Amino acid sequence: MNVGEPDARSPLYRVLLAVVTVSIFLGLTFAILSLPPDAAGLAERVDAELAATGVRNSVTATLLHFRGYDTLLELAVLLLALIAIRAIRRGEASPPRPGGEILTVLAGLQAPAMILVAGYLLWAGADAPGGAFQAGAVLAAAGVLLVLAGVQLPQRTDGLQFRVGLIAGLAVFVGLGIAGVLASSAFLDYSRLGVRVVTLVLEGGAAVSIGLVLLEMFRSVLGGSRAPRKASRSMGQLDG
Amino acid sequence: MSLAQALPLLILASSLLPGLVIFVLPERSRGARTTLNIGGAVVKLGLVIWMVGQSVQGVHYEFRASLLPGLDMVVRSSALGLFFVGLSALLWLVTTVYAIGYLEDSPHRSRFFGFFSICVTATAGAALAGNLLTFLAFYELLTLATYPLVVHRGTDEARHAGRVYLAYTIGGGALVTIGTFWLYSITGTLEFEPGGIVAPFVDGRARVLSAIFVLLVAGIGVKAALVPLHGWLPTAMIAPAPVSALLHAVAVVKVGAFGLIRVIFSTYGIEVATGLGLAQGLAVVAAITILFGSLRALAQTNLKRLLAYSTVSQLSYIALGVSLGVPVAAAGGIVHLVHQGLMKITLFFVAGNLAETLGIHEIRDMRGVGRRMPWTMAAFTLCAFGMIGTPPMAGFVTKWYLGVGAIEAGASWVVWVLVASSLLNAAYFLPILRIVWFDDPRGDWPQERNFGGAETSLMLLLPTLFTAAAALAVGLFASLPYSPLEWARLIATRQYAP
Amino acid sequence: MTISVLYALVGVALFCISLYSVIVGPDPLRKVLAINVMSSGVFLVLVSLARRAPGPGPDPVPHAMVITGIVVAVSATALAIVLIQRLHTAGAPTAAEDPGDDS
Amino acid sequence: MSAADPGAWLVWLVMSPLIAAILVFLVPRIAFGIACANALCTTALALAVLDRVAEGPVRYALGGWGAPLGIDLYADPLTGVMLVGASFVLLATTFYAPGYLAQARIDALYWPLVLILQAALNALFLAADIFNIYVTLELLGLSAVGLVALADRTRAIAAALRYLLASLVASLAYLLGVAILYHSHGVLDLVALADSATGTPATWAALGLMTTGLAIKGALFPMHFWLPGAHSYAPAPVSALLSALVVKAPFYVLLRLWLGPFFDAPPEVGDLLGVLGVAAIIWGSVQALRQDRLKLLIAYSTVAQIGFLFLFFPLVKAHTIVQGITLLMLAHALAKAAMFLAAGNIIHYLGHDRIHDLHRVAKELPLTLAAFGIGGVCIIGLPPSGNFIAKWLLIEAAFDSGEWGWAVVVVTGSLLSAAYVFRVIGHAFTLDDVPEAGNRVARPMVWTAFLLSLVALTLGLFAAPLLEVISMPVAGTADAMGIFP
Repeated sequence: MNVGEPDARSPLYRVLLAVVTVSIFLGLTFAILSLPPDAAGLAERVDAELAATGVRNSVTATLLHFRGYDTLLELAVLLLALIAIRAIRRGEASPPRPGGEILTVLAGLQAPAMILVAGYLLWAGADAPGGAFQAGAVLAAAGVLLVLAGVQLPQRTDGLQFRVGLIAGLAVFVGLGIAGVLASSAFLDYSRLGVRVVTLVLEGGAAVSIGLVLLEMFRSVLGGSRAPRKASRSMGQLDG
Repeated sequence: MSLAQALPLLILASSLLPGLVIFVLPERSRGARTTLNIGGAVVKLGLVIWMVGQSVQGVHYEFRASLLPGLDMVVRSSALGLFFVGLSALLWLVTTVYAIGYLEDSPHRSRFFGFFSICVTATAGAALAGNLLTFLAFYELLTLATYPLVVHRGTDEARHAGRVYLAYTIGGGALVTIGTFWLYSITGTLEFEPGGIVAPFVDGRARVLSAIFVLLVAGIGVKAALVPLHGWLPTAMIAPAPVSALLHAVAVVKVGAFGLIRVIFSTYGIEVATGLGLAQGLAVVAAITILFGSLRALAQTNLKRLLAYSTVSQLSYIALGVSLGVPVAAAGGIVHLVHQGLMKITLFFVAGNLAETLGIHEIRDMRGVGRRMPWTMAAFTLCAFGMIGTPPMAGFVTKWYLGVGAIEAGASWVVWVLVASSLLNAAYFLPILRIVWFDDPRGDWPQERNFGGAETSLMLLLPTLFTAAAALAVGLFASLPYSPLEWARLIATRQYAP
Repeated sequence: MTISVLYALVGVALFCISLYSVIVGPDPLRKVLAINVMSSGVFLVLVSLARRAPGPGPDPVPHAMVITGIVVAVSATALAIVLIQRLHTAGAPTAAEDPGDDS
Repeated sequence: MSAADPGAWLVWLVMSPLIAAILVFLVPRIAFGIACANALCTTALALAVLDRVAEGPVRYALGGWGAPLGIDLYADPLTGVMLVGASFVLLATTFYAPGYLAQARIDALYWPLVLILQAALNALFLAADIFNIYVTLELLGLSAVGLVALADRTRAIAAALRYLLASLVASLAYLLGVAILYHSHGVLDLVALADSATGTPATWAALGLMTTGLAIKGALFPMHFWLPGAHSYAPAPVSALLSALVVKAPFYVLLRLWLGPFFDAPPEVGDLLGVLGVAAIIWGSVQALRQDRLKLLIAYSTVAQIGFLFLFFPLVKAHTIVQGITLLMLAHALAKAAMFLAAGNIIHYLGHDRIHDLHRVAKELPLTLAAFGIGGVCIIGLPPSGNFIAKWLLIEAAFDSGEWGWAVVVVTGSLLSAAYVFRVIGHAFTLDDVPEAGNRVARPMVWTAFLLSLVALTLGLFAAPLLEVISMPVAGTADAMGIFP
């Protein structure tokens, strides 16, 4: 399995490649040094429009409002990756690893705290650094901790509720986008929906999905995910 | 859409639609297939005759569909086009009857007749084409539709023949395509006009236009079997006899010869072609081809291969005639479309009859066959003499006009070519006639089949006799009004009209 | 040359180094790691140059892009790793397996 | 927004497949129904958009912010044609898939994956923002990889991994280019970039990075190494989608960039890309001739056909080039999809696709062979196929710009393709009709392949109106494709 076509081992090939990469580096260096010393980019425009978003943190505003469409698509990427992984694994399951007594207890104590932190990050994200992604990551981390510690999580990962959780972020984005259409005039335009609330809902949905998806990915990589085989078979019949 | 637009399309449809229906017919439904075949052929012939009749009274039929901005697909009635489409429609009817008899119970008949009909559609399309692009389109379609017929038998030999056929024709098609593109980039139009379209662009572009001419002639010359592009023709002999008849008399080589006429008369115009010295060049190539084909024919022992090389030779009379640059010769060349068609199709029918009835393929097996199959061999004899060019057969008329034209054009060397080729024709046909009529029949034929009283199946015999009679008639009554010759002379003189 | 430009150059360096090892790296897992380093390099270029914006904070748009990019990178990495795992469990393609069949 | 608002159509072209994907993921039972509904709906929308953009490009500001701060959706004739082509091919595969999936025992997760793939395609065609393009490219790439891996066989998995790694490296090169462009011009919107892009070192660095990345994703020789495996080992409907659409998407982005910000790129770069295109045509065709498996042959033919597309760059300033390339993308998409679907039927029937053992196909699967043959005839570019018109325009462009070497390349490439197409057809005409029957091929599978090939063949007859639409104000300038609203 080799991305490079010719024999990657041959020294001559390596030398040539090294020369190429170095020259790429030099070229890019030249390009970057030639950039104007100070470029405003879109910063001023962002500041100017920030008020309209009801969010004080300009990064969050960019993510959820100015470039919300990107975020929507990127939630789709997350979901997509998970679907692809499930399709590939066809659910080879490995038994949950036995965790030590203490580890289990400590993890059980720590997880709620982490979930609390996630909630805080979510709330603070509107005004300070933080937001859905950070929160989602912490959620996932909590889950990962529990899995590693051998705490039994609900194994039915193909149940409807679970799937709803997985798609929540994307669904909320699409739903609110269309709501924006109905309410005012543009897709993803929340100006008439109460931006503050919208922001929270979006962040919440995104955080939940991101946390669950990341956790699911981790468990798949562990080979820990159960039942997709059954799931895929039950799906497999529908168009048979 | 008015009738004037619809009629050309109807003529195409009359063979295309039956073909498409035949594809989906199951093998056993013979009746339906035969009805469709014959019906389609008859309808086509009727439509063509009617169109001819109307055009004589000056009605003009044309259908135009824009393909690109400034570039149309055009099918329309023109004197030359009608001349050719009439020939192909008639011969298609005959060949269909013959093919039905010939392929009585061989496999894949639906497939065969399907592609067969598409071939004829392509031929009619090429005949009625109103510009070079349309001609090119049908030219390619013809290539594709003929391929399955060549490989029809499915043997390795047949597939090899198919590969050779494609290699030649697709390559030729590519040359024509480049030439067409190039010409279009200069003239901005591709319409077929009586005087040609390139005349206004000649000054300063002589060399480019000559190059394009070479491309076009070389590309079309593949199908017209000009030496050295004739290699596919003898190889394709492997195909069933009706296909050979189609290749040699009705469709492929004829479209090639017809294409040469179109390039010289309707695209370049004879003045330009002669002015640039291109026509003369073509004439030389044609002359070489005539002699070369006859010489190769001499060496053949297999009947169909011999006929194939004789086709190579005979076809070039057409190219020779139109490239001599005088109306008389042009008329001779154009009318040879019909003459060669009738004579050669008869000869191939005969070859087919021999193969089907007695299993004869080699010439040496034909000893005394004249007594076993007198009618068939009578037809063969007539057309053999025609090929040699003895009066009053059609072939004589052609050669006479060519000779007169050559002298008019001051190219007396052509006369010697004609004489030489006639001698060669005699040299390879007369021995056959001798062993056919005067040798004692060998006791048993390879695989003899019995057809009761008749010497062979009537489905095979009648078409043969019909075409032979026609070949005799066009020679005998050449000077009557509406005879092919008169028609050809009309077309030819029109090319030279100021 | 300001500090942000220096960081950007470091990012470019990371990009090139890992490009080299992506191509020569024999083991797919190593390629995946290299690709991750590569993306870090690109992100570094994005955020560090954002610092050149006059005014209080950096230009937020590149930061948003980076966050999006990170999520994409994570998803892709997970997919790649699962594929590699599957390749390992399945072993090398066997002669019995016909590329023509069932594909 | 009312249904009459064309902007809304653009949004729905992305959202309809996305929503469908969510629903299918939640309730797998209804997958096929949802997929059909979505396919029909998007086809209608795409046709509507194509009809609308004839009057002029359409822009839609998402969230009402508007570029350069926000993200816009943008559609012009080029977009319209791509959308229509994509929706046609997807419509065909949607009806084709069930029979194939059932037989090949392929996981039903095919449906959400393919729906997201469609969303990604439409989003990419409608994107006007270079970072948004990056996201859509990733969405597209990952869904494609997932679909390839569905053919649950080691070779397929290996091909998928190779495809994924190549496409990730490519995306990162593209993204670095985006970073440099943004930091030198301070905008992401294609139009704004086209306005402000000047021949600075930064611009050329971005040109190099983005073009290379997209060329890898677009499988330009010699960066095509990932394509044959991925396209041939994938399930047949997936192969059709990949070869017909997915591989065109990065090229489409290249088109956008080169008609916009990079329009004044140094001609040497264009010539280099053209030369690589020529190499692709020759190498791909020769490899196709040497394959003994049908699907690999078709995959290599795709490598060769991509070479034709890259002839765009040396001729970028020529008059008819954009029309020609656009038409070529559409025509190749239809024809190649038909060929892969036909190959799928053959595999389904025979259980293999060894070219030397294609006996009986001509007899048992006439329509399928016809589909393959007609598709092949289109690929060769014989009239009246759309490819013929497209190649005609290419050659015209070559003659216009006086570099008719490219014209010779086009014709030679067509000859080579004729060689490998007829190599297959020749093997289908064989004597031995062994009585043993293969697996029955479901009717929809046969007819979708056949009808698709017919559409491809007759495309040339409808080309004129299509070209009317594509031809935009002053051809040969940056707004030739109406990149500027």
